[in-house]
Amino acid sequence: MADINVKIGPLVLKNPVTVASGTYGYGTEFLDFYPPCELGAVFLKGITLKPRAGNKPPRIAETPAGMLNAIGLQNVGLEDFLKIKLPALNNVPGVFIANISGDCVEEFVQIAQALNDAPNLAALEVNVSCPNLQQGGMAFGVSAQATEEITQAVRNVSRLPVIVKLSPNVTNICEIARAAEAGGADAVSLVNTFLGMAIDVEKRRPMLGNFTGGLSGPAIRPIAVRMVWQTSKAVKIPILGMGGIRTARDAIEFFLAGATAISMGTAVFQDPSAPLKIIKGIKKYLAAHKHHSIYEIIGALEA
Amino acid sequence: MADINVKIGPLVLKNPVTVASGTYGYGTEFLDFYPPCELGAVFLKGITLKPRAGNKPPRIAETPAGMLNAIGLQNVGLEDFLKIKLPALNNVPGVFIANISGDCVEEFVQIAQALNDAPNLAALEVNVSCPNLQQGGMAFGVSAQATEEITQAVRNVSRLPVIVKLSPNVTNICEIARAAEAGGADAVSLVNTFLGMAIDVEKRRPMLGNFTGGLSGPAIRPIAVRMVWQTSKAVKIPILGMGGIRTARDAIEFFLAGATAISMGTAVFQDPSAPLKIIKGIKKYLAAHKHHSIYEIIGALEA
Amino acid sequence: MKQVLARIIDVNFFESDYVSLTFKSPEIVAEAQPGQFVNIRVSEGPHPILRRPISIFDADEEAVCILFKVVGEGTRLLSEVRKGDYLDVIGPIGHPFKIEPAPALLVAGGAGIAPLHFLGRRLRESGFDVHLIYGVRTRKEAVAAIDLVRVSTRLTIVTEDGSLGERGLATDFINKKTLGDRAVYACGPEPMLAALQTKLAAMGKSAQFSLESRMACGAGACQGCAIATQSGYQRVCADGPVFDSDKILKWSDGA
Amino acid sequence: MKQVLARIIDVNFFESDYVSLTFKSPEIVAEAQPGQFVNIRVSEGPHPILRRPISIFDADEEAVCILFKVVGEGTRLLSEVRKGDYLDVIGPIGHPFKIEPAPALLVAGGAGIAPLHFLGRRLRESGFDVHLIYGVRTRKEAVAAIDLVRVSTRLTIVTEDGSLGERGLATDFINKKTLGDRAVYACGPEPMLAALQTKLAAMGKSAQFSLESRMACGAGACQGCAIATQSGYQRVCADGPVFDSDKILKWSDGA
Ligand SMILES: Cc1cc2nc3c(=O)[nH]c(=O)nc-3n(C[C@H](O)[C@H](O)[C@H](O)COP(=O)(O)OP(=O)(O)OC[C@H]3O[C@@H](n4cnc5c(N)ncnc54)[C@H](O)[C@@H]3O)c2cc1C
Ligand SMILES: Cc1cc2nc3c(=O)[nH]c(=O)nc-3n(C[C@H](O)[C@H](O)[C@H](O)COP(=O)(O)OP(=O)(O)OC[C@H]3O[C@@H](n4cnc5c(N)ncnc54)[C@H](O)[C@@H]3O)c2cc1C
Ligand SMILES: Cc1cc2nc3c(=O)[nH]c(=O)nc-3n(C[C@H](O)[C@H](O)[C@H](O)COP(=O)(O)O)c2cc1C
Ligand SMILES: Cc1cc2nc3c(=O)[nH]c(=O)nc-3n(C[C@H](O)[C@H](O)[C@H](O)COP(=O)(O)O)c2cc1C
Ligand code: FES
Ligand code: FES
Repeated sequence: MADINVKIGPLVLKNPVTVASGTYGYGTEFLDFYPPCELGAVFLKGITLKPRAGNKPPRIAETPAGMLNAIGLQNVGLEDFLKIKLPALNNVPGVFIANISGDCVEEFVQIAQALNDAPNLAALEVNVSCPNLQQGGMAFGVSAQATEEITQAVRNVSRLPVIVKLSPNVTNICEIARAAEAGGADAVSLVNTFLGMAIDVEKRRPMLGNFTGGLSGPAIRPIAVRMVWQTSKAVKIPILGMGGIRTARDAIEFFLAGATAISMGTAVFQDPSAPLKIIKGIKKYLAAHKHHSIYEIIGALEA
Repeated sequence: MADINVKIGPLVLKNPVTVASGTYGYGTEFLDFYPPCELGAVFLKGITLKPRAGNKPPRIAETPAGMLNAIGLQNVGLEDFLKIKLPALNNVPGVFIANISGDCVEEFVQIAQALNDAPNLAALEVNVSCPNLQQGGMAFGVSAQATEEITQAVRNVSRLPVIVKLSPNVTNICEIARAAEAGGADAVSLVNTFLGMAIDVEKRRPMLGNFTGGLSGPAIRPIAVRMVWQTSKAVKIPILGMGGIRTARDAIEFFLAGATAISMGTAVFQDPSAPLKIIKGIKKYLAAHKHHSIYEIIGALEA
Repeated sequence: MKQVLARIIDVNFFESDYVSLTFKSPEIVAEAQPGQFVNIRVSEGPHPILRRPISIFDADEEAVCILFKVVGEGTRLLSEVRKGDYLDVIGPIGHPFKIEPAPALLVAGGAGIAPLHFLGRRLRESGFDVHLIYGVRTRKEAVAAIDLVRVSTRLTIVTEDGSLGERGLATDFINKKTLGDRAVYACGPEPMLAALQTKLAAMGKSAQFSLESRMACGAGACQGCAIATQSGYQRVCADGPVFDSDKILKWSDGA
Repeated sequence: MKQVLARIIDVNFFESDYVSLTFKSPEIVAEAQPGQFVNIRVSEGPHPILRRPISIFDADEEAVCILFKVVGEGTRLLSEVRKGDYLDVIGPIGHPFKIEPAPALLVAGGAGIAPLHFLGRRLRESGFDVHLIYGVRTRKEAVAAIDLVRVSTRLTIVTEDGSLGERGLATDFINKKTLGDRAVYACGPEPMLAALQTKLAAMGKSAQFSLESRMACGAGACQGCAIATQSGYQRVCADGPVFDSDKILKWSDGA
């Protein structure tokens, strides 16, 4: 049986299949289906310093082979995350990774510091797709400079491996990935959602209370694969690839394009057991191709 | 019956439903189905100064609710376009618009000049998504400055209405649209395709001979609608909206978001008669809502 | 909550695009309570990517029955399922109706009949008096009417055009007399629930409403199905779908 | 080329995932020639967005018959069509085989039998001698074998495992003797055609190949289906699907 454990910086995952932040709650919501320790890792719901109420509903709209969401980072805030959500994982074996957002660099730093002593956390994922309130609300992640600045600030204070999650709403993904690498990121994850919009033509109102939202799901996969491939040529740190992965074949596309691990979000809504099926499918593929390790297919796209 | 003719700068279209460049050939390929004069306009296959052989096959890959293409601008070149393709439209009633590409500003200018006296052309569409060979191969359309420069240069020499076709592979679509407006464009059209990639996991090669290609079809619609909506807030010139339009409902999304006319590409492959069905559907919608003119729904999204 | 591959044992088509499906799932039946729903995968492929939430219309021995109206692509795909096919179902999901030890008034609008049918049966089995007011557009839409006499003590059918039973809206028949000291349970389109909420509030009463909302995870994980309540945004899938009517703050239609 | 809504009048399932569909379309029959294909819409919705090109297996009186192998999502959807359903078909498309006034050698691999079946019938009707070599994996895949005696004067079935007829590859049976002065027509997987091309070239011969390629418009408009030929990139849909074997430059597999 081929070896499928992978290294994301200093972090070792028993398999390369993880679930994406915001789609798997605080790690306990899917316990009825299977224990999270069967997954490579669980990226927990994105948190902020203070609790957030989130956006006005409706927050979801379905689109061709995809969906829009505008949750607006509704979350319990750092304090309850530490007091309630993380301790709830005490008896849940698994690798859990926090996903953090903020309005300014200082907030990211505060959260990262507070999580240094938190139980049950294996790494930090830094979500730079949120708006930078000190720069007119443009997302941090569309600026290489802001991305490097945040990465460095978090890296300086955190004892955990730092994964920077990139926004795909940019002209040049490589430039941003390089900024994260320069800032000291242990890995980058991509893609976050694409900014999109759907309109209810009868009501003449946006389908989402927030007007625009993030597009995810199979629809975006070709763009995500391209970005992962470009990024893999641009940086040396490992890449966590995601965007529309639904089957083992899809996952393998990302490995060949250069991802060391993959993450699933929207497809888990369609089938909560999809990640387990993908783990099996990857093993089968490696066996069929007589590989001893998943590393033999990472970045193995023929040029 | 509501009035559905629209104005794209100085150009009047009898209805707002057009077919997109590159998907309808040189205007004669779909004659078996219906006369092109039933459409608002036909955007002809993109041409360049010299004939182009196009990219290495395979050039097509299907993706969830969409497709990738890497045709590589295969075309007959300006000379045969003037000598063969345009005269072939002599007895074909309809509104035809040329779509032009170039490696440098000078090429755009030369083509635009040569088309001044061409028969059967109602307007020029300037495709700025092609690589700028004098700037390291980055697409003109990702730079506001290059977009303005090309627009101005073409505007200066052309006697035809000039529509600038924007690339969606940018951080800030409004900035580029404003550059086109500043350069004197009569209208902007958007979106062109999103750069994407698909991998054949058995062969471990990209599905496309060119590695990457342009993603089109319903999958991209939510991103396209968002960009049209943002652009409509940023510029005063009319917008030709496209990206995944398949049904009258989809078309109406774009009108509400601020498009004055729409274009269909990929969905015409699924159903060559879809544009006619959409014209009917728009009329029905306007009648049901007791509108006298399509202009009553353009940009009518409630805020 | 379980994910099961359930065999379809019965399919019925009714007028006004209603369809009922019965599938075998002892696992779901074992836990099912009125007001809960199941979340059904409607496509093998990448589109549509989201499941469709449908209330439990009935659960008996080993089988679960659902009743739904075809309104879009997802429900159309679901209506193409045939006897013998297997359906990927997650359920039961959500907080059920709290059964009040009192005579009951059930107010259903259109497809909203589904959870109230199951509730009515359970209430009757526990010996409570059940008055069911069932509002539909026309006679044709009253698809479940025949069955309803079994799950209610008194049945008032209301059609907008008077083609069956009373003419008007279900809420027209809510008054001091019909209310009495009954516990009120309702499910239906938002305008109906909004009107009912206002009417009950004016009478100093509250009810249990089963709500709908577009869902992504259907498991409490994504916060996508949120509605505004007095205690902030709440998830219809995990905190609901049953809510106290006086806790609901805003309807998505702005009503 | 016409777009028609054609009623399915017959559906047959064979081993190895082959399916044949027969639909009524006098419009298409009127124009259909061997080597041409139809382009079929496989989904009402947004996915899959592209039609599927399938050769004409037979055309007779008012009906067109196709034979295809289920290999992916599109052909799977197509295999779910039932008698009485309507299919959105565009056709006939492309340049047909040029019928040479000579005895014929037909070389078919797998699903490549489809256009050669139609060609064989027309050749036989015109009184030409037809030797058909039909290569498949195993006996099970030789789905069209029974019909083939009607469309050929001589039939050689070749299976990779020898489970039916000869053992080997279809191309193993191409030699001076089988060739003679026959006009050669072929359709099959790329490796077969590449091998045949080389073999024929060595013998100073050429053939008519019916090629496949991924298509978008299927109407000559998009240049998506291009293959490399001696006269540059040519469109399989509009310049082909039939090409002279000595004009084809490169196979997409690099063969
Ligand atoms: C807890 C719960 C329980 C439920 N129980 C039941 C039940 O028992 N029975 C039942 O019948 N239903 C029930 N529903 C409702 C059911 O889930 C929906 O009817 C179903 O999900 C609709 O899916 P669809 O794909 O058919 O329609 P969708 O395609 O999702 O669309 C629904 C309608 O909106 C329109 N629409 C979609 N997109 C747009 C757009 N961009 N602009 C304008 N219009 C648009 C469609 O045309 C269609 O008419 C329940 C819902 C919930 C949340
Ligand atoms: C002119 C012409 C005539 C034809 N005539 C016939 C005929 O008569 N009979 C017939 O059977 N066929 C015929 N074909 C072939 C037929 O068109 C194809 O088999 C069909 O289009 C396949 O569609 P699909 O959706 O089923 O498979 P697809 O989903 O398109 O995929 C085909 C195969 O590729 C795999 N695949 C898809 N994407 C990827 C990826 N990213 N990585 C790895 N693998 C992938 C799939 O799993 C599948 O096995 C013809 C083709 C042409 C061009
Ligand atoms: C409902 C929803 C909520 C999300 N919330 C977050 C979040 O809090 N933080 C974050 O970094 N990404 C968030 N994402 C993005 C996903 O983690 C993932 O990057 C994206 O959905 C693409 O993957 P997919 O196509 O597999 O869903 C969210 C996505 C969805 C669908
Ligand atoms: C096969 C193909 C070829 C195209 N060629 C061109 C082109 O030559 N010039 C151009 O400006 N856009 C070209 N496009 C982009 C389309 O005009 C259109 O902007 C895009 O496909 C989005 O619309 P759709 O989703 O309706 O297809 C092409 C698209 C496709 C699918
Ligand atoms: S649908 Fe995800 S929380 Fe309710
Ligand atoms: S498929 Fe478009 S030219 Fe052949």
